[in-house]
Amino acid sequence: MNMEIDLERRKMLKLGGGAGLLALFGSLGLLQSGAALAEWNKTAFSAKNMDEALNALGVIVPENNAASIQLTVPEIAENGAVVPVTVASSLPNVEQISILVDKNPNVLAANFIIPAGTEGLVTTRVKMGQTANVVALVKADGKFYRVAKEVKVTAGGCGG
Amino acid sequence: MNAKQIFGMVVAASFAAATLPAQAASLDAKTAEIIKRDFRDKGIAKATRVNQDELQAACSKYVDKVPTKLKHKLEAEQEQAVKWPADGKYMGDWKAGEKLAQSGRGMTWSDKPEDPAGGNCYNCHQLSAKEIAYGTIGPSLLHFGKTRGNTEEIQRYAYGRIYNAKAYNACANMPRFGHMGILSEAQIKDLVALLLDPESPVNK
Amino acid sequence: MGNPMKIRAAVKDGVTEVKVLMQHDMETGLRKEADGTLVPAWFITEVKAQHQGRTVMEAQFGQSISKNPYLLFHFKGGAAGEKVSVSWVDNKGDTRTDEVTIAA
Amino acid sequence: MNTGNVSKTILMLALAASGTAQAAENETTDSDRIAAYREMISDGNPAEFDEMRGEELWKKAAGPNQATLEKCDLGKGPGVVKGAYAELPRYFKDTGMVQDLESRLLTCMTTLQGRKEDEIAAKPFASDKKASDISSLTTYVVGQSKGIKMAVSVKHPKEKEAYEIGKRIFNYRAGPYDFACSTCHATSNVRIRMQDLPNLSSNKRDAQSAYTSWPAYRVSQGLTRSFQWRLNDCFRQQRFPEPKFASEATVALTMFLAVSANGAKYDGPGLKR
Repeated sequence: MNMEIDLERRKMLKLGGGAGLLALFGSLGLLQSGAALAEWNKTAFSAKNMDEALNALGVIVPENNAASIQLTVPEIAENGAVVPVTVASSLPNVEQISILVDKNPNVLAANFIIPAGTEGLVTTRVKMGQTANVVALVKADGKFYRVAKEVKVTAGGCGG
Repeated sequence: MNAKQIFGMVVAASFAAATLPAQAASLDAKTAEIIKRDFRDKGIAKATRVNQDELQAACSKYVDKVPTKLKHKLEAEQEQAVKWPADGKYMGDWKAGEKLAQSGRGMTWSDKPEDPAGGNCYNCHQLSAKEIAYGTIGPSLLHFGKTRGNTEEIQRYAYGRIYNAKAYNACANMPRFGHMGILSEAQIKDLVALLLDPESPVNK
Repeated sequence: MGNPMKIRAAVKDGVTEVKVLMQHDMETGLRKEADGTLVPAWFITEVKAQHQGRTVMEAQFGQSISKNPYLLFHFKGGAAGEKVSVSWVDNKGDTRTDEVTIAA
Repeated sequence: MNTGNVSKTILMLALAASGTAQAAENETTDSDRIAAYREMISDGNPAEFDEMRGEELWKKAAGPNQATLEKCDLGKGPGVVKGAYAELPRYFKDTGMVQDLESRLLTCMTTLQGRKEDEIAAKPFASDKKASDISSLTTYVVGQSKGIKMAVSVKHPKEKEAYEIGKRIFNYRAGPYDFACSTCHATSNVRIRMQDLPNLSSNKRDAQSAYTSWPAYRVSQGLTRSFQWRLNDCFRQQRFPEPKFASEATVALTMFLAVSANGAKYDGPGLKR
């Protein structure tokens, strides 16, 4: 890493939070014209309950839509530290996919901004403090859709 | 081929065959020696814990299939050592019992001396229908009281079984919770209540 | 600078599958050390993947993403031999960029 | 982390999914559900990072002698790492002992690098969420046996003896709970809480799949754990005192378990809950 970027980093550290990657990618020359990077949504990621999180994401009333969103989660997770989540949507023009866990201290786990040409499919892994609902929120053609599934987080074996 | 090599081959061949009684005895002795040397104190788990009592030694030697005569002798000895509650009461509080049953803690080197041991019950048994994370090393105890009733005889049996499972089956997998000082009299009573109280989730 | 990622990319029937495994502790800010002190929040906030200079995925992470984050996605196009690059930045400003060649 | 078969991944995820038609048709047991969970996390194993760390350590000059471990003889000749783990533990002529991987690494680190055995053995496992050097080295070495059939020898009298002693340790009941390894690991199709317990003494398939999936990344701990650690933590839960690191007792027990896994392809480092 060269001096220039280090400087950028220091600036970024002062700024803190959301503008970080924007500045970094700018400095790395990774940012293309017209490919504006969305800012890290601090309000949404700090939300302590589902309503707050949905509000911060700009969701008015999400439509429940189990048919066009496939949310794949384990029925039982042996360990809450790693719960695999796959969201796949057959809706046209998927713009954004969010993963939320209703009983986590911070409800919003991840937000994916899907550019044109990228499929409406993501897999990631989330932490879960206890048995809770995992919610997949999909934004397609400007409208929000959601689906939820419960994941049971079980007590470990003999403790190890 | 020299004599040493031939000797080596003979030794190897004899080892490859099933171990003979004399060899087995010497391997037993060597195993005991290695175990005594290679385990050390850590936290509350002192090295002396590897020293076996007569029952543990017999169950190890015969891999839990102790000859009948010895088995009965061991069981009788264990039964004699059971300390029954002085007040003649066997039932405590099932709610406290359920908490104990859930806890798998206690007596490991990472447990602190002041940490109370749990009952470890769900590790091996199904109890309340609500708890899906139960083990199957032991039999299901769901509806234990519902199917057996709540007579004093059943209460005494449940108490004894928890206090010292080996009094009933010398090489049972279940620990001797009372005999080894893992649980107190009051705690065992709470577990008896969990099994037998009609209000307990075990009997719902 | 952060630790290296493991990235795999492979194209099949005109769709490129990308799998990324990042090395990061993803501290929630809620975990306590054995002595009771709170471990401060330290987690990846943003991830961006590019193919030939075009953004193909942008992810924003919160504290609920698991340690050593995993991400899988598919984009149309991409050919064997072309590059996919992935960058992340965390809430302390630490960053990492790695690149991989698309396999057939 | 295999890449490629997109449709297979989706199908697998669909099968594992809760509430899918496929799953509902047959009765799904909790063990099936746990198996589905494990399948879903099996891709993208962070143990790969520990393998990378271990490889760097293997090739890095260290210790008072400033030597690398590239001349370490793991049984297949100095410097041969490929396939070495699939034949360990084994008898080593130079030390006159049967050694498992970690015991042998200790030998190499002391003889080649001049490091002190006591210092390495004092903290052999990860602590404060950081991997130990010997543990990462182990992860690297085992990774070089992936896909290779387990072929642990009991031809040498000392190897046979270690196996016999290991079997006896497996059945050795002691401590306040009267537990032996066999208390939990000598019956098929049982579980502790929700975790299936492999039958390591009389079920070849169980013994093979258990042994060949360690060392493993433990997601609950966020660390890659070695086989010595696996045994150490079993003894902890057996309410035993602590086995000394890479001691004869642990090597003998490893010998018993490794021989029971013979014939299976080594498949680690694994990924566990």
